[in-house]
Amino acid sequence: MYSEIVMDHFTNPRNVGEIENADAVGQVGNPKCGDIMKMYFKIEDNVIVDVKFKTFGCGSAIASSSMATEMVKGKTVEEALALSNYEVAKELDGLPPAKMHCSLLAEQAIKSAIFDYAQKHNLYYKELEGFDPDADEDHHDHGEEE
Amino acid sequence: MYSEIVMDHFTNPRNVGEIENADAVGQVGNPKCGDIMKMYFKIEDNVIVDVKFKTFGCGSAIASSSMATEMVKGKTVEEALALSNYEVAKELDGLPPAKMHCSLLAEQAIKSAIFDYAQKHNLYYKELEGFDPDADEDHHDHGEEE
Amino acid sequence: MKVYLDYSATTPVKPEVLDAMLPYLKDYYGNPSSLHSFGRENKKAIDTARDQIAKTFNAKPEEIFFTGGGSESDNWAIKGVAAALKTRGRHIITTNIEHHAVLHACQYLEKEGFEVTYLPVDEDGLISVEDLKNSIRKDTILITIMYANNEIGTLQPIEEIAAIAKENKIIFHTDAVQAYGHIKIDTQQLPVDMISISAHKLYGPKGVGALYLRKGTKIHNLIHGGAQERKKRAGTENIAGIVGFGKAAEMAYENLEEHVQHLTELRDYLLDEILDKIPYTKLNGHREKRLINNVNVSFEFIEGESMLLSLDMVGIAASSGSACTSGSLDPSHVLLSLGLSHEMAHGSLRLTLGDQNTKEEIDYVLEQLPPIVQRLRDMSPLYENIKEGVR
Amino acid sequence: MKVYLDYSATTPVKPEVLDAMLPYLKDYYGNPSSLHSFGRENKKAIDTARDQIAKTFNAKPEEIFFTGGGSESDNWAIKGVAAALKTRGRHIITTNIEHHAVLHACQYLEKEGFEVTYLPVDEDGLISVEDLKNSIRKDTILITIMYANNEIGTLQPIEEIAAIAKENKIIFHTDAVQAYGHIKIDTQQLPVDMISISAHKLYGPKGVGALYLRKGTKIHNLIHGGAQERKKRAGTENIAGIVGFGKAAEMAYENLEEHVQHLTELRDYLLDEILDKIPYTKLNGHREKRLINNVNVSFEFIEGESMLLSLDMVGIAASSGSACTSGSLDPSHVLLSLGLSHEMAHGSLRLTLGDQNTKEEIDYVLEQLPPIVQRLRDMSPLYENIKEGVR
Ligand SMILES: Cc1ncc(COP(=O)(O)O)c(C=O)c1O
Ligand SMILES: Cc1ncc(COP(=O)(O)O)c(C=O)c1O
Repeated sequence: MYSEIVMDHFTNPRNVGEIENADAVGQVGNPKCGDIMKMYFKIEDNVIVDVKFKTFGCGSAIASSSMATEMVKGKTVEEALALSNYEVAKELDGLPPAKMHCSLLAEQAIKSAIFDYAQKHNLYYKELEGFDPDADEDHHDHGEEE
Repeated sequence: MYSEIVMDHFTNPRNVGEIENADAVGQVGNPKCGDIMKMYFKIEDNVIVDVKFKTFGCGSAIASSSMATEMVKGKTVEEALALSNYEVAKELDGLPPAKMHCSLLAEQAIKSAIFDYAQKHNLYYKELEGFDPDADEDHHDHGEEE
Repeated sequence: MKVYLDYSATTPVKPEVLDAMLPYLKDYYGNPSSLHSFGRENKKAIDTARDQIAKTFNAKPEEIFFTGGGSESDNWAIKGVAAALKTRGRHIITTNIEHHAVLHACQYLEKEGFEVTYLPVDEDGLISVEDLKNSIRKDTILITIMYANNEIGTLQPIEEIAAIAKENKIIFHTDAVQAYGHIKIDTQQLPVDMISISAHKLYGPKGVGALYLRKGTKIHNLIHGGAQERKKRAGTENIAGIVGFGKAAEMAYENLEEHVQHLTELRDYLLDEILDKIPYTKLNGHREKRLINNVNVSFEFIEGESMLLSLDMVGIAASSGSACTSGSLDPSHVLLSLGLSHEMAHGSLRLTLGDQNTKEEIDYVLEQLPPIVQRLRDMSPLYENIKEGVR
Repeated sequence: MKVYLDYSATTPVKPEVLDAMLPYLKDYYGNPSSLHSFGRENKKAIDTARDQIAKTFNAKPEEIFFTGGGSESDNWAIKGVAAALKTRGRHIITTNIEHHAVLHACQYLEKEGFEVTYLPVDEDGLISVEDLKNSIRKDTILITIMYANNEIGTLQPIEEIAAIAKENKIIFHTDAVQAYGHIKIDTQQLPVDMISISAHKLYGPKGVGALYLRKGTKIHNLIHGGAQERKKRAGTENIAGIVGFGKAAEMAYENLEEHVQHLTELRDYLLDEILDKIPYTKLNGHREKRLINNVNVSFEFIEGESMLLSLDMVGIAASSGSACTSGSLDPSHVLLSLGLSHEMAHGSLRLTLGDQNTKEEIDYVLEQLPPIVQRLRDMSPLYENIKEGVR
């Protein structure tokens, strides 16, 4: 069902944990849907120098968090904002159709953390226009499978 | 499906044929239902001294004709009239429910022949009261099998 | 000698097919819906079988849905479309000579308020395309016409029928249970919306079938429940059966040409010899437009069951349309629809061939059959006059 | 080590069952409806299997009808009675926690103009008999309530339910797919009219089921066609499957006591140890009124699929009611019906045992499971506060 890369990131997730006094914290998802992602960023000179996550969710949610955190580490805030869920899924060597929403959740967790950062520092990012970290949108895109 | 006795009478039917100048000839059934039985009796001193049959029909129809002719041979006309299809079926070691009508046909072929005999000789038999050799009754009693 | 000539009733499972099935009756027992390793293998096996069957139809795998057999496929197709489209119309067109799975499903719908036109057939078992056109109404929602008849082997003008259905935007279903494995059906060429097939007619296991369902065809489920078969047919999958079906389908279409040539030759030989050797015998069904493996003849003056019993005693397995073989009151509705008398319908014999049959076997049949027919005729009151030259 | 603990999803075919089946996949291939020797053997084999199953129910063989699985049996029972009695009434009573085969069939009927009452269950998964009584109306035609739940193993008060149905002259169907093989159901004692069962849940093959249908029960066919199954369920019989089902049923009821004792012991051990060893864990379903082989627990703060993946990696096969395992949007409707939060429903784990399981296997699970739960909790944002003593 899952690619080897997904299984690797699920089994040995990178960047699990919390960052004390993080510069940015974002959380998306809700227990109703079965997944919650929380991300912590340490940001120095507009660069994400450290990142950690905690995830309640299925294998692909954990793998997506792990991969996404790897992908934004060392990036500028703008670069991180530009990361799309498709890139995350691609790096994971694909996700089953019913699990694509997990990669979207990762994308949104990043945005949510940066939103927090922007609010704290009164910054404006075009990419965050209209972004509502508390939106409980139906991000599920479950396929018809099974 | 069929008993050994049925198969024996089907494979080696007794009394197949015709009797020239028979004293009694009876025919019942019709091609619509898939079986026709014709019986020929030679009757001497009220005793059926010879009997032959021709049958168009299934295995149990042929076996029933064969068995019934065996059973009436040497009997008086009255005795022959008293023969019921259940006795024929019993002698055959039973018939499948859907095939019981074949034994009934044999009973009726006998009655039909004796009816012919009675008419020719102006005889009266209580057992033939109400008997109509041309009645096309639905003698089928097919079970739900199969 | 044992000669099986009832391949249209059912076929033996080919050894290769059984070999493909066995692992799924032994080691791979997980539920395909399960996440763990025991289940995953089985999911893949079902996908493979779906691909194998889709390929024979030149169709997409998502258009193949596994069922519990040909009858279920027919019932699903007919009742499912009727239920889905009943607000649009309640008229269905079929023929007089469908298999009971279609016929009885249609008759059931009649009781439930649908109207069904049963197209008649000519003496060869062919419907008239004109009749079909004339029977189409504004409220016609479904045309269901079999590809090949199971008793007489007649092949309907499917291309023309499909074209008419398409032109009139009516869903077209064909029961191809008998045609499948003998004829290439290309769903990219033929505008058919639904096709019923069954594994046990082409050397696969009994109790598994499929419905080809063209993408976008409106249909209700027959069996609701779990999310199997993309939510269209619930129930834990008969994995071994499905795997066997896939393998059998693949094999059938790999060797199609050879199979067609072999059977056509044997069939023609058997048929011509019977007609030549046994007087008062009539071919049932069309001489050319017929299944490559079907011989169906009526012998005057005798009844089918007694023929079958006699053949069985010499090891030959066949079938007949006589009422006496089915426990029903009337002989085969198909034979009667051809205009045959009851007597002739009762005297029918169906010999259907398969890959395992040999010329030697056919010769054996040709040796055994004439005396059997003669013996029964000699016992028949209907034959008396003939012998005497009266008719 | 490989430990299969998903016996409620499906079971392996017992070697004796496969041995019984094989001849019907090889040598005895005739159609049971055929007259000749190739078919006759098979007819007998089906009769034998029917007898075997009838015996387990203390029923008459004529009351057993073979189907293509548990889902088909459920659909047939529910839709068949609904269709047959729709002029008498259009109200059906069921529960909130039925298998989807029942639930979706009922929901379908709602769209077709029937009214369905879904009885709620308490936190243990039991319906209230009072509720049932109160929901009965003049136009109630069918009560369909499962014997044992497939997820949480809760056993309903079937005797009381059946008595109420009988008193009110309402047809009573029970989905006993999970109960069959674990519990003796005596149709002479229990006034139930229809019982659905499925072979693959008791060491038989997949794709074959049966419906017990009490003599005289009014029902329409789901699958029309040929005269098989006394004209109630058309289609060439899945002979090998039916033979396997008969054998599996016979074996299950031969060794019932031993089976019950073995599994109850293992289950209690597994359940008690899990609750003892892993904090923030809750049993789902009734502690006593439950299937002998069912353990279902929810672990707070973690999600089921990730648990299953982790267990799978150490060779343990289990299942979960998390939405993430089913591709649906919500976690198990059964768990939600118990009043569980979405979070707890997502955190459920079902371990279902079978005859092949050993104490050693259970010990292995008890060794592997706690660290897996802990690892996932350590990754969970919901667990953070707990560690800090905040809630
Ligand atoms: C309670 C219950 N009912 C019905 C079914 C459906 O049975 P099948 O998968 O054989 O169609 C199952 C199992 O899947 C079940 O557990
Ligand atoms: C033309 C046709 N349709 C449908 C069926 C039914 O298929 P099954 O027996 O697999 O249900 C058959 C064979 O029995 C058939 O010959």
